[in-house]
Amino acid sequence: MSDKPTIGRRDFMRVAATVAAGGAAWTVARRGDEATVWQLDPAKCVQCGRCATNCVLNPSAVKCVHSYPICGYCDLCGGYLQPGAKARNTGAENELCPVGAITRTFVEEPFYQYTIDEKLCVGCGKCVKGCNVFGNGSLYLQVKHDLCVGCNECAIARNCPAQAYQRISVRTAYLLKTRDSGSGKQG
Amino acid sequence: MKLKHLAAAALLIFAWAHETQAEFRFPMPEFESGYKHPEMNTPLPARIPAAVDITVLFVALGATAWSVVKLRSRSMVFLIAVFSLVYFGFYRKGCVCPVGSLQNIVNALIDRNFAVPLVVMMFFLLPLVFALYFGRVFCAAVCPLGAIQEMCAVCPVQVPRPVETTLGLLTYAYLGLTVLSLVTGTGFLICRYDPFIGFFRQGASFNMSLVGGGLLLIGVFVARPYCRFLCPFGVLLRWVSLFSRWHASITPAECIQCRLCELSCPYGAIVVPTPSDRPVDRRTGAKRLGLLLLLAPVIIGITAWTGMTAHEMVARLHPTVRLAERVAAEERGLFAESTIDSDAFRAGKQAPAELYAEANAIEHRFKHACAWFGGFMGLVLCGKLIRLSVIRKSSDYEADRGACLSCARCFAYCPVEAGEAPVEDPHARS
Amino acid sequence: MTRDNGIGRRDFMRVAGAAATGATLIGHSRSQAASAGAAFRELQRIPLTVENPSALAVGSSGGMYVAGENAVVALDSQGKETARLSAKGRPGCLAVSSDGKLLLGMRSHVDVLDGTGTVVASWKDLGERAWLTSIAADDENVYVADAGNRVVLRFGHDGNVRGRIGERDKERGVPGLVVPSPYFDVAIDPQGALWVVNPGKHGLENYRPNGELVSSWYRSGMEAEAFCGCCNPIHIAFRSDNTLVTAEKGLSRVKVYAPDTTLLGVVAAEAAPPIGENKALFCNVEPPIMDLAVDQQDRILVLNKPEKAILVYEMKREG
Amino acid sequence: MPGREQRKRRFTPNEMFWMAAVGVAVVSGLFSLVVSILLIANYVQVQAITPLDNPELLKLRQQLAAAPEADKNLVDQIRALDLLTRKAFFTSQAHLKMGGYLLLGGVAVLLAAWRTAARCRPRLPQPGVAPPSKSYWTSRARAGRLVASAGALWVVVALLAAFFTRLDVPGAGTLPPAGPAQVTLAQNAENATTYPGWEVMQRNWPSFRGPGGYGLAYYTTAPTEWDAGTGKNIKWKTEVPLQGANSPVVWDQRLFLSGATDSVREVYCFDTESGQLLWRRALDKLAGTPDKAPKVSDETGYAAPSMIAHGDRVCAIFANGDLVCYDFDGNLKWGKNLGVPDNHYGHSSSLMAYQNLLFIQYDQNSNGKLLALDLAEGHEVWSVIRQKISWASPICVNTPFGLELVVNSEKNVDAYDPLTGQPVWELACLDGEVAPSPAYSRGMFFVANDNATATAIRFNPSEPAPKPEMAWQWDEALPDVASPLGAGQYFYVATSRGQIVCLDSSTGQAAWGQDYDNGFYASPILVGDRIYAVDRRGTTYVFKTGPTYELIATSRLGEDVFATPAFLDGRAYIRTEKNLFCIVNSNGT
Repeated sequence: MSDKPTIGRRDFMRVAATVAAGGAAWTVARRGDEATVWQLDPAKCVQCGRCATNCVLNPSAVKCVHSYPICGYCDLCGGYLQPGAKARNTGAENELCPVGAITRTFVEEPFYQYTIDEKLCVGCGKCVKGCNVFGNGSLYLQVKHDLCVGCNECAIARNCPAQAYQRISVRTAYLLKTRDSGSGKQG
Repeated sequence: MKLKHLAAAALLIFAWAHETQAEFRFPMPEFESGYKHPEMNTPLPARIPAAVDITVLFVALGATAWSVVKLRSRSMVFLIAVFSLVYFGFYRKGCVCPVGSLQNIVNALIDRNFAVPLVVMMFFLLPLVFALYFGRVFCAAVCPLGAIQEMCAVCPVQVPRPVETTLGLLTYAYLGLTVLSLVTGTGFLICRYDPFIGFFRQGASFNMSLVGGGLLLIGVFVARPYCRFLCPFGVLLRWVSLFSRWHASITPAECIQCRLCELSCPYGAIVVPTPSDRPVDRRTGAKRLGLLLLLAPVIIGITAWTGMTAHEMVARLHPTVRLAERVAAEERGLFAESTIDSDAFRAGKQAPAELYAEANAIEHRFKHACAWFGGFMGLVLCGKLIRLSVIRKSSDYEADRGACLSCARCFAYCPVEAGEAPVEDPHARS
Repeated sequence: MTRDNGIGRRDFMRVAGAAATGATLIGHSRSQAASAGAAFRELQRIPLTVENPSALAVGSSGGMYVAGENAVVALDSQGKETARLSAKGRPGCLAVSSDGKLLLGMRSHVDVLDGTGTVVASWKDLGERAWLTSIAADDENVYVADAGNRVVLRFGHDGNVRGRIGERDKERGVPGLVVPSPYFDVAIDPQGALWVVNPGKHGLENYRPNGELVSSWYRSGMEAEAFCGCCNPIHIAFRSDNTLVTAEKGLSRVKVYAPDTTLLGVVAAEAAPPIGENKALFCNVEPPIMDLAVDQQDRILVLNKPEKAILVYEMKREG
Repeated sequence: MPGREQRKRRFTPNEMFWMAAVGVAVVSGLFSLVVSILLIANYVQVQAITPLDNPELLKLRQQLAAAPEADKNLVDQIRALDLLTRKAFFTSQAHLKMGGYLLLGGVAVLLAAWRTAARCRPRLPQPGVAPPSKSYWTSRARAGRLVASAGALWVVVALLAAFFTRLDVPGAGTLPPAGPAQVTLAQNAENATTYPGWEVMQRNWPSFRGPGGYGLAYYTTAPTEWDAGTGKNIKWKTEVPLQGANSPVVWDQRLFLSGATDSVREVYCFDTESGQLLWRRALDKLAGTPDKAPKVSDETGYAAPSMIAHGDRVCAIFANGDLVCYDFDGNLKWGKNLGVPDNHYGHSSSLMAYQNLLFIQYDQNSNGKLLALDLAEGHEVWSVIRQKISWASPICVNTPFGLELVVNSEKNVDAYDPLTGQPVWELACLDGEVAPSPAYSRGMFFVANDNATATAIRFNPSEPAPKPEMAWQWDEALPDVASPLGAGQYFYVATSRGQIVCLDSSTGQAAWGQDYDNGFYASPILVGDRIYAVDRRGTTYVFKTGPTYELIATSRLGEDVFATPAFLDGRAYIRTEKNLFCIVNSNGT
């Protein structure tokens, strides 16, 4: 800011205030904090369904993700099939997902792969609940950062009954369930 | 919502990751077909570097100041407003805005561990610094909330002064509530009740969209209702702008008292020359003022006490308090159904007694905070009354430095402006 | 139920809820069992002093052993604690050999403890992938279920591996074990035959010690006779009359099957969640039933982790 | 506007521009209006059908799950409806998005056109005619008044709101169950005694009808079947030396009973494991004990009130007004005579205790009192005058408005604050010689007496203080001795004529009624989801709670029973006319 050298008391005060503000900004910048993003901790999530309804975006920026290494690749999948499903096919009467966002592909006897179509997923967490009750919990919700607008105060976080939302470093950005590297070696 | 998560985030993530190692170590099935599982798609946010935002903000503020003070061009100001609306509003989705950054700053003052990124700090400080030199140029054309309302203010009418003054009290109440909710850990009220951000990102709750739409509709006639009667950041800008160095002036040179600009300002920000015939003599006025000054502590005391008394109602803003109340009522059998929140609470480890204790502690915090808030409102009330009874003499038509949004509408009404070819710096004469 | 009947949530939990797996289930099981023929009731609840109880076994003298965090406790048949041995870590499974030694299954190896808690032998580590979930022992062999490698290992009492059971073998007609999660049980029936749970296929397989598949039966579904979810049953045990007791996760149920695999009765069962039920539920809920055993009076012992207790059930005589 | 006659008038380009702009503005304005109405309609519609949680679809799914086989018809229906709802959902999403953009575009065009129109016809500055002197000062004064009145309004509204929206979160320690298990009274440092909290109380059977005295057992494992003839499930049976109508109370391993004749009054302590009589204390003459016992009816007897066991104290009261307190080893801690009650059948109200207080409902024909004595010393802590006589017992229950001690008497139901004796509410709805005690469930009380009416009392939870309202009344099968029982949604009444009725607490309608061979004097008790009712001939009926009658078991003792049984972990204790039975789950725990 260019300021003509003046002798007025007010001018002096103004410059002083500007310098103080700049100093404050400098101090803050030096605190070394980095950008953060909102993310939900699947260990705390209770699948209440608010991620689907409370996001400022429509459909929500929260989507179901699938940690394949944890998945059991089961035929009878609690996240894919209705609890009382009479058959294990893709019929609407058997599928749990209300928008049909999970696809089931045969891998080899007796394993099936389940894939989430994020374009369709609304983040309601119904499959997450099914997978957690009956399965390994490989399906869970995450905030997708290509969609999230990064509100100052996340509208879902505010309404999360389990306080599962927190700000985390933008470098990690996700709270994923993963196996540790040690068991990755397969025989 | 707890806002203190940030500091603990690193620790939490560490602890979590640690736990997961034990939980999810179970090996995958062995596939004979050589199946390889797809990788998870975890895109990182495509964020524009903070420097870009800060630079754009600085340039926009500078351009507005230049347009208002030097160029004296309403069209230019309007164009910058359009740009701001597009960039800060629709492109950057209205977040972080300087209005909201106020909360981050206040929260950082309360909670040492709450980090404020540089971009947020700059968004807070730059408009204030500019206000200190050029008046509220930020409001004029840079603020996306102001810009969207400016677009809608097509045929503004003047609000009667008394109403304008009284409604203006709301901004202080909003500011007070914002700080109160931060002090009590309730959350970011400004963000929660931002009426226009829903338009920027093409998605908001139905109710907020209605409120936003309604405000814009009103704004067609009562220009910028949010800025004038609600915006809490506006309060700070108003205070700072009072001391501005090169504030916009209605006329580029000497005021010729033609009164043409009198009705040009939709914001009631033009100070008219004080008539010489006082209805009350100086002594009566002084007596009234003295009485008011004596009464001020009493008024502040009453409002503080009122705030304290009303704290239980305000405490319901806090989700924990609401939950505790709900859980207690359910325990006593007042509700047959449980809510998602109470279900989640019961699924957790906390005992009701602990929740009640927590809620009681929060309520206690509210008690203090509400008393302060009440006192603050009393102070504002007294300040307004005192300001109304102190007559500051002005002889020309000039901008009220606090209320003026530097929108540059009045310039066109000044015949001096029209008559002079090269515009002289009106402040050149000291 | 008696919700809100006076004093508060805790009472409600205890009086009416009894924490999801406990006494309230009796009522439920009664109605279900009526159709299935045999009725069971909870006799007793033996509180435990070990943290995170994870495994339960009944000794030849009728005493019970419960393994938990850093400890194994011995209880008499009435549930009174008679000894407390210290152990390292969290054992995943436990068996008592006929000579009274404790076979304690850790994550990837087996420790053999004598009656005083001294580790007399520590068998070879089975590697990174190993995840031991169950041990069964007869006079000859010790069968160890390794969920990680999807195999049952046959050990001698000396700790040497003698054979691998249950790996897919088309020539011998062994279908292979499907173990999607670390729940995988083995048991020896009163005739001495080895039964292995194939949780992914919702059934049991009967093997000879040499790994030859004798018979198998599978049943998937939500109904009472079948096993639901991705991997069930999680635990099995045999009563002296050759009836089979099973425990399930997901929908916590304990059931008894006749030797001809017809359902004899439901010991305790959680009501199936109604379709569309959307209650808040925490993730990664461990199944409450950690282990299952049958004692010498043919009572069914269920190790319940959240209750930190052994729930004792008995078949009603008059049916 | 130019007049109609000037049709042929030529427009200047500026005017034409203006007209075009106005036209565009009107069109785009209408367009925006229509789009926003459609958007709102879309929202309302989607809200109404909730595509992702369509209740109709849910119902079909439930039907399918309940069916043993997949019905093809049903499957087709589900598929069709699922497709429909998904279509509705995604179309509404698309509409929302599209509508949003259209509205944005429409409004942008509208604003641009409007502005252009306004630019073509600029408003000229219209300065006021007169100098603004007068309006200047009036406006200023008005502003001052308006600001001041806004401030005043603010204060008034805040105060009113504060008054009407009290926060209702229990404070620390006001809820007994939430508090610590032990409450230490340190009034008298050397004599400091710890008293059991609710947590401990409910694990025992401290008083008539269990903890709090409203008929709710903590343990749910009580036996359902037994037979005195074959000895099935009977762990032990012990003869009780002297008769009494009082019911067993149990604390840890001790069970207490009292018995009396016109001349002897005794307290017994039994071992719950063996049934052995551990100690037996005959009361000495206390200060004020009359030489001659008052006249009592045969059915009431001299030891009708049940004792109280509380921590390490056990108290008993007898028909002549003798009140004694022993420790668990049978050492007399204190004793006094409360004055011979003026009671034509004989005093029969049982004792109740909470924290350090012992409550005695000492209702009589004249000079009735409700007393709270200090359990440790026996001195009076508070007392209130009672107008009418009764034979009912107090219950101590935690209501939405706090802990209340609720007592029945002729005419009235009264509730008091147990700690201070302050009356909390009262309702005149009883009549006659009241012996049944109140029942409580889910914030409602239920009182009944034979030859009168039964009344359910409810409270408006939003009121700051409890204000009783009669929810409904019932006057068919009414109890004479046995107290009604509240269990969840229902109230149960067992009558002396052998009826049991289940009443829906919300409607007052009988869900079911059942006749039995003999009348009930013992009060029904809730154990888990089962209700135990023992008739006068010693037959116990166990039935399920709920709107349908489902008898689980019938068991006989073959001896007359007046006393209400006690239920603990896997056990039941029943006092018959002469004996005390301990009944266990088979295999004996």
